[in-house]
Amino acid sequence: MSVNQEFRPKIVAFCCNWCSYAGADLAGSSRLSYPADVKIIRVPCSCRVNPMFILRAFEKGADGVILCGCHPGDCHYSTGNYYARRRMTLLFSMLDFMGVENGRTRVEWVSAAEGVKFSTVMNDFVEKIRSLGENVRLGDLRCKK
Amino acid sequence: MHEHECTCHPGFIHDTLIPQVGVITDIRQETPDVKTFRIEPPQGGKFFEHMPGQCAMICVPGVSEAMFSITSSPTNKEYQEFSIKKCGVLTDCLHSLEVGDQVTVRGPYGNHFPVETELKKQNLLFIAGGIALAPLRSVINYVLDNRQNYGHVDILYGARSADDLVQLKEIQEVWMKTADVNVYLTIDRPQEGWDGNVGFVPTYLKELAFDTNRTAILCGPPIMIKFCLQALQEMGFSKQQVYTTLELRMKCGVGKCGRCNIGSKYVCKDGPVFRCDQIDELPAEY
Amino acid sequence: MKKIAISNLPKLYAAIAKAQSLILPVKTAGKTNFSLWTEACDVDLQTLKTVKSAKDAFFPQSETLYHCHRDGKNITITPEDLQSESFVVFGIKGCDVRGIAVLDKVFLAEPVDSFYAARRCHGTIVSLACGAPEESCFCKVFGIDCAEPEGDVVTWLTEDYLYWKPVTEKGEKLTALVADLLEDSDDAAVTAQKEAIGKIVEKLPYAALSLEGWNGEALNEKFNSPLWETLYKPCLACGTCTFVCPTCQCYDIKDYNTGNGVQRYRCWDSCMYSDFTMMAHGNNRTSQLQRFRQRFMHKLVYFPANNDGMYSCVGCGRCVDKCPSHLNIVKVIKAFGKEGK
Amino acid sequence: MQEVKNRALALLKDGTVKRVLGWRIGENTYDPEPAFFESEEDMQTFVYNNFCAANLSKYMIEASKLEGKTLVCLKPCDSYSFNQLLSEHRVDREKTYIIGVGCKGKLSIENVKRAGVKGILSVNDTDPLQVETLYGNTEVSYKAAMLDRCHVCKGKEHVVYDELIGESEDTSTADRFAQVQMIEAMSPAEKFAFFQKELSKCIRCNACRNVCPACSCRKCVFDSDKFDSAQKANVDSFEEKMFHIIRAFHVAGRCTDCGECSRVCPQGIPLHLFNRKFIKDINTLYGEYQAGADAEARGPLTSFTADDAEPSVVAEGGTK
Amino acid sequence: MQRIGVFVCHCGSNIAATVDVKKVAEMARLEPGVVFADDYQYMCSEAGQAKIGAAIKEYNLTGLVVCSCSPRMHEATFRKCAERYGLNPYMVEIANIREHCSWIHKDMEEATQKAVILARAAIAKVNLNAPLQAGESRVTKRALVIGGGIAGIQTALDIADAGYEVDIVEKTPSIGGRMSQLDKTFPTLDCSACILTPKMVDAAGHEKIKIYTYSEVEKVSGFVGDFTVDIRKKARSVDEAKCTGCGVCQEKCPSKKTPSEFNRGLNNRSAIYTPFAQAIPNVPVIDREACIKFKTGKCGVCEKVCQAGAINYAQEDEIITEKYGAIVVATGFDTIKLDKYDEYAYSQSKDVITSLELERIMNAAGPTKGHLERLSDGKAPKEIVFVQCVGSRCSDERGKPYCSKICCMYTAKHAMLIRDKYPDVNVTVFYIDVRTPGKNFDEFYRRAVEEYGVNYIKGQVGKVAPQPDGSLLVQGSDLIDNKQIKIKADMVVLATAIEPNQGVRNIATMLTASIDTNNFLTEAHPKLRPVESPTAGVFLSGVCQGPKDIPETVSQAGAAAVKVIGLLAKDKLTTNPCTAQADELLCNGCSNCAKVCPYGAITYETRQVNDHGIREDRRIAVVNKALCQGCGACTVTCPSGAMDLQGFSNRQLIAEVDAICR
Repeated sequence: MSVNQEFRPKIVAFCCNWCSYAGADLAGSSRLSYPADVKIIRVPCSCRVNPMFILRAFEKGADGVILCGCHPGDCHYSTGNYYARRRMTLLFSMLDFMGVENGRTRVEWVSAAEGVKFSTVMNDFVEKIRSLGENVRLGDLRCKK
Repeated sequence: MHEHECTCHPGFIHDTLIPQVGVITDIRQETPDVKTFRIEPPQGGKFFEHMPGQCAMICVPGVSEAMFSITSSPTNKEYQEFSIKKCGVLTDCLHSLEVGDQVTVRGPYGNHFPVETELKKQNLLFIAGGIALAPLRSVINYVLDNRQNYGHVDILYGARSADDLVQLKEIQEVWMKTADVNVYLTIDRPQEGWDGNVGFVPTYLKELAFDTNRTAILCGPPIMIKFCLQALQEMGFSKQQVYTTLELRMKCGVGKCGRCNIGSKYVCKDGPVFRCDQIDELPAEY
Repeated sequence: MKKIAISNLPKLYAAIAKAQSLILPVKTAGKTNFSLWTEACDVDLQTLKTVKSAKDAFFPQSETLYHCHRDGKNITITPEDLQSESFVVFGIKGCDVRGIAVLDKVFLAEPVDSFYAARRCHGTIVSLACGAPEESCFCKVFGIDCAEPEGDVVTWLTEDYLYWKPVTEKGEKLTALVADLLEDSDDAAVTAQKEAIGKIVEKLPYAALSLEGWNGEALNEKFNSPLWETLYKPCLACGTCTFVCPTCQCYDIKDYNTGNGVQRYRCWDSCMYSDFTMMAHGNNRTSQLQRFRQRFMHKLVYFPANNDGMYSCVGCGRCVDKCPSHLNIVKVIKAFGKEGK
Repeated sequence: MQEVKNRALALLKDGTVKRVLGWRIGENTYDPEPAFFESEEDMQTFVYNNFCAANLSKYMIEASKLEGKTLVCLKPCDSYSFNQLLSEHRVDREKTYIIGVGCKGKLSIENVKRAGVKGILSVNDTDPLQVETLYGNTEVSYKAAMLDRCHVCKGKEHVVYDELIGESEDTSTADRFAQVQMIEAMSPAEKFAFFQKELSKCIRCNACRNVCPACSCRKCVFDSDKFDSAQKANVDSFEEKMFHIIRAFHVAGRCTDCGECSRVCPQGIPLHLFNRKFIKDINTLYGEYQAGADAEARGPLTSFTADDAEPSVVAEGGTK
Repeated sequence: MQRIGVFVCHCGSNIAATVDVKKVAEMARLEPGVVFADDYQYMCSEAGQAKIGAAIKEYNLTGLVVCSCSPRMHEATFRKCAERYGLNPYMVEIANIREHCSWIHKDMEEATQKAVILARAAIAKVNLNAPLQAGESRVTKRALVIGGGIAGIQTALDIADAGYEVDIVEKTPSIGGRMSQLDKTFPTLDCSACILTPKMVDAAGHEKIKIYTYSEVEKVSGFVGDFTVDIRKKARSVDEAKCTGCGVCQEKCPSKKTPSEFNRGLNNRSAIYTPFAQAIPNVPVIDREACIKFKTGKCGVCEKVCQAGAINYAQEDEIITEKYGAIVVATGFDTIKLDKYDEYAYSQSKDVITSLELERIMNAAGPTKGHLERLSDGKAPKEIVFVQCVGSRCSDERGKPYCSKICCMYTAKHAMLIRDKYPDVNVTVFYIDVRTPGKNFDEFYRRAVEEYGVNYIKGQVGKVAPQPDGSLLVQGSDLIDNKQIKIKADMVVLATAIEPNQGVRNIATMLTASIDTNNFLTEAHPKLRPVESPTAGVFLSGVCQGPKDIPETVSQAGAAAVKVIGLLAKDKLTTNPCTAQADELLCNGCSNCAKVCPYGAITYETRQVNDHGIREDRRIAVVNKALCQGCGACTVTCPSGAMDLQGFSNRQLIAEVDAICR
């Protein structure tokens, strides 16, 4: 696989406030690095993430979007991530159906204690997006000028 | 000039859909929710020549765009002004701007009050409510600056409270002091420190009992227009003697996009100024 | 009169496309629409009606007006360039050519729309006579001869040849450009085809549709008719009729934030949409009845009132074919006709 | 079906219903239009034939706001849509009198034309269809003229009705998910090319949305500024994808697969594929679910189980 | 449009070492809405906050963006700061340029660029912020403690002593919990019952404490300060008011074949029973599944012998609905099931027992009256093997990944007690590590080895094979001498891992308290808020939060009580204003949002709306601000976008996306 080293993807990570955002904080305070390409948006719960946000990110030029939430069963709001899981499963399946590379989207469950996991996941995801290259199938060309 | 020129239509260098950049050079707080903005092109001066009653589209890029009457008179050779009431996303944003901020302006759009034709030599009665003084201010100042062309001028202006009277300084310092001009102010409810008339505009209008030897120019919220028109008719005015403006529900400004189309008229092109008998001919969609 | 063998048409397209861009009916995923010619495209002259009319060529469904950049407090406006290259629209039917004439009345009226005007003056219209009119056609009602359409060049398609007749100066220029591919011809085949078409047109179900009573004067009487109350009911408030119509010209002006600035564009809009007249400070037409009425009143009453009796309908019948609820302008006209009797 | 007309007329006359929602006779056999009838005289233009294909359930949203009962003619498949609307409180069962009309497959004039028939002057609605055209007479088989959705018929049972008139027949001849499976089997590049081609035709006329009984929002997100997503035209190829994906997502778990979207698309885009993809996924991952089958049921996107499949597993083709 | 001030914090060198803070401020100044941008050493310091205050005044700011550490750290600080200077606290957004940027990136240019983008996103968001008003809610001055073990009892006593009403809900017929099953406690070897019973009595007699035994929490709704709880008081079939606790019914009961839960099934009890002698309340319960009267209708012995006439077969479950301001979870633990550990022959041999079973055997009130004997044949064992870490510190799915914490110490206790009472018995302990952190713990362990001669072998037991002669062949490895060991034992005691009690997941779900992968309840912060759950108003006491011994449990119980008292001492609470809200003009009234709301916060009402001139009655979703916790599940379910979340609105999140992707 030829990986373009110059390519710096734009990656949006939606993190739930209670688990994954705290996990990212822990990764930070543990100085566990991951590429700067990842930018985190804090949401109260993974279930707050609307498919439209994900498509919007791609529209505006994101190359990958990852959603991180509490582990199933551990949701601060008890059931939010279960709904998020179904929604994202279906959305991602649809994107795949339409020919969008399915590696561009991902859901990961990262608890507040899993700083290491957060960093590993992000490193892995960025690597994946780098190998997929620029998102051309789901962007609005007007934003690429 | 930009290179926006059609090779076979050299005349079409300036599509009115393309705005100019405008710099806010002065902001006056008229009332708690009305500000008057002086907007000029970066090089100064006016964007275009206009006639009283015409409008322009002001846009904060990325926020929204809307039509506003040009409140300054064409006789003002230096700049153009807009009085804008805070009532939505765009106007909220405009109100948060400062001197030096930029917006875009396109226009002028629409027709104008027939100041050089039907209104000439006439006695004029201006009736305005609240922010609706904005379009009339342009006509009034035009008339006052060409005082010899017109007869007696009466101005009846009302607002909810004394604090809501727009352009009060100009009214008191200029209009009231001009010869052969009577200004009648009224507010809806009594208020401390107000020794003028209290009451709604239509009521005061009837009380003032003007004779019909004049042309009325009426501008205000729809409900005020309705009752003032009734009052005028009771006082013996015919609809041909009354001019008003329709609300500025427009998009393109050039009579093409279809939004402000009412019957065979486009408010943005054939209006916003109408004689009341003309309005009667339109289907009831305004 | 010139002609070119059907088998040579690809050469003709290639020759035109070499010099100018060429827009013509192309079949994509089973449907035929006007589209830019490419070597690989599937040109389709057999389908009588493209789904969308040819108006896109001059008044595209969406077009950028200008870009607005912000640098700190400073705003820069960069208008989109006007059309400055010549292009050819090939294969437009008579109704669509008239549709462009209707658009001219709007966009070339003062103040002239320079984006449209620039396209109009750089575009050459090569029209194509209708070989086999269909049941929904009623262009004849509007005085259109589908057997001999207007245009810069008029063409006829027979089994073996495309007959080619330049009509205007622009048409002559285009003809000169492809002169090598054309051969001289007599009118015989064309005359025969016109005659055959004429017979078919007579038999069309809506050939005798009467527009009596539809004019600028009828405004308030038509506007206030109780018939609208029944007529609008099945309307889904979609924009199908509007967007397939060759004459509908309502548009919206919108901003798109590209991240680097704002791109202002305009795009087709439909007066049937519930948000069409919904503005920050009010709404002229709050009910679907009003919106439905607006479309037909505009085409049949308001437009003629402003344009010397010219209707803003050309009888192409696309709305007849495409309305999901089987509503259309013919039913409206007829409903009022019945009432008149 | 004269019986439908007679019965509707009787119910209108005896005051059981205030109006009838059915079809008004068109210019021809094939273009009847959905219509409300309030009087006996009005009912003279009532028609019910095999071209009466539209799903009338969505009209009941507006009719439910009117005074009095509305009689509505629903086919078996329409009754699912009605039930779904009922579960979402968009229609009022108390104000509805449902005649469940038997259905043996509905006809589409588009399909007659697709069979190569041009210049149709008249057509009947029996098997085979006798077509008189400007260019001669011809025949088209009923099956060929039948709406695409009837080939994957939901069956002959009405899920909600007040009375039934006429026999129904299950007209399904094809596997509902065959097309979806065919696309699933494609490579990403092929899938992308397929949808790019189809969606490039979209003119954003919103017919699919406006006809859809599940798209019953008072104001669609694509018409409002709530998401800064208001669109009118496909300025860029992204927008039609956004529109159709989100539209399908919004109706996921609520779409009864009535097929109206594909029926009305002026550009013949197979829009039902989006909905069926979701239905197929839902069936595979969360258990068989037919929206509208049970007005009390909880939709698949408003419920969950603790051990639902993970998106990563599904992305690899797994289901658990 | 807002007037935004951007404040970039150096955090000493924490941020400034890798992020060019001046550049961030400079770039931020160019963003729409920003009228002021500056950087400072420590923004959270008093001087830093004063700087913010000065800028608010001077530039008439309407919104603030602070580029600093995680909002989880200082969002509250800066919100308070904004409020102090007259700005709505919710007009503040934090760009996390420390944890999410400077600490993880090395390259200055890269980190600065990222910080600029994070700042942009926060600016874009704050541009759309609206002032929010935190509401107030009342506090019901009563607490609920779920679980009547030592943790629950101690918490309840501490709360009640402070003067607040407390209810204890215990699912078994008596309070007391696990501690009541223990014989002696380490490292003091004092009698468990002797120290527990007085506390049980105190609780039972406390005027502020109400105890619901044989009861379970059935439904919880509401929120901090105002929970409504349904408690199912299971039918005891004995009238508590009449029963004198004489015990005759238990003696006479003909059905005596039900394994005793209290004695871990080592012996049987009657159908009508009190779990143990000191049970509180001392009122028996009829086990309807075992009772002959209930099974066949014939019997009624207990009714006949009861002088007090307390037996009531017709008694039914009772639902008690009560309001509470705070809830403490003290549901305790159980030992794991050993069905996946066939190698220890637990299910095959009666002489392979768990440590908790050994506690019962050693206890004078236990099934063997305190005599150490083999349950298979009643013989006294001579050779006992203890196996440590059975299911604890386990890397595979059979057991638990964590250390159960108490096993090392209780095993030392058991070994010592046996060697003390039965010096002829050989005791061998197989261990992985011996963990003895704790006051006097290591000394205790050393006594076991040094004074009592307990044989500790570092190594694991591979197999326990029951022999035909009734003995148990223990095969293990000695890791120090690196050799295989075979011991012919008479009894094997398994230090079985502990896990949270079965019902805790259900309780956590009812309370919307989060739970970790091992079913331990999650604390709000592992270090700083160890006794609070992330769900406001729910507190944690005892092993339900993580393995701990008695003194730790008691301390935590006290700590939880303090938190509860702190809460109940308030009259009003401020509520989170970041709640959902429905736009009445867009709402379809479809009910889908209510279906996904975990708090039942959404209801519907029919009301007249004026939709751009169309007046009609519509069914509209209404969010109860007091119930809504702001998760946002409803916002995504709503197709029209009518439902939106204040503070995290659709437009705000989209603005952030746009800013990041631009």
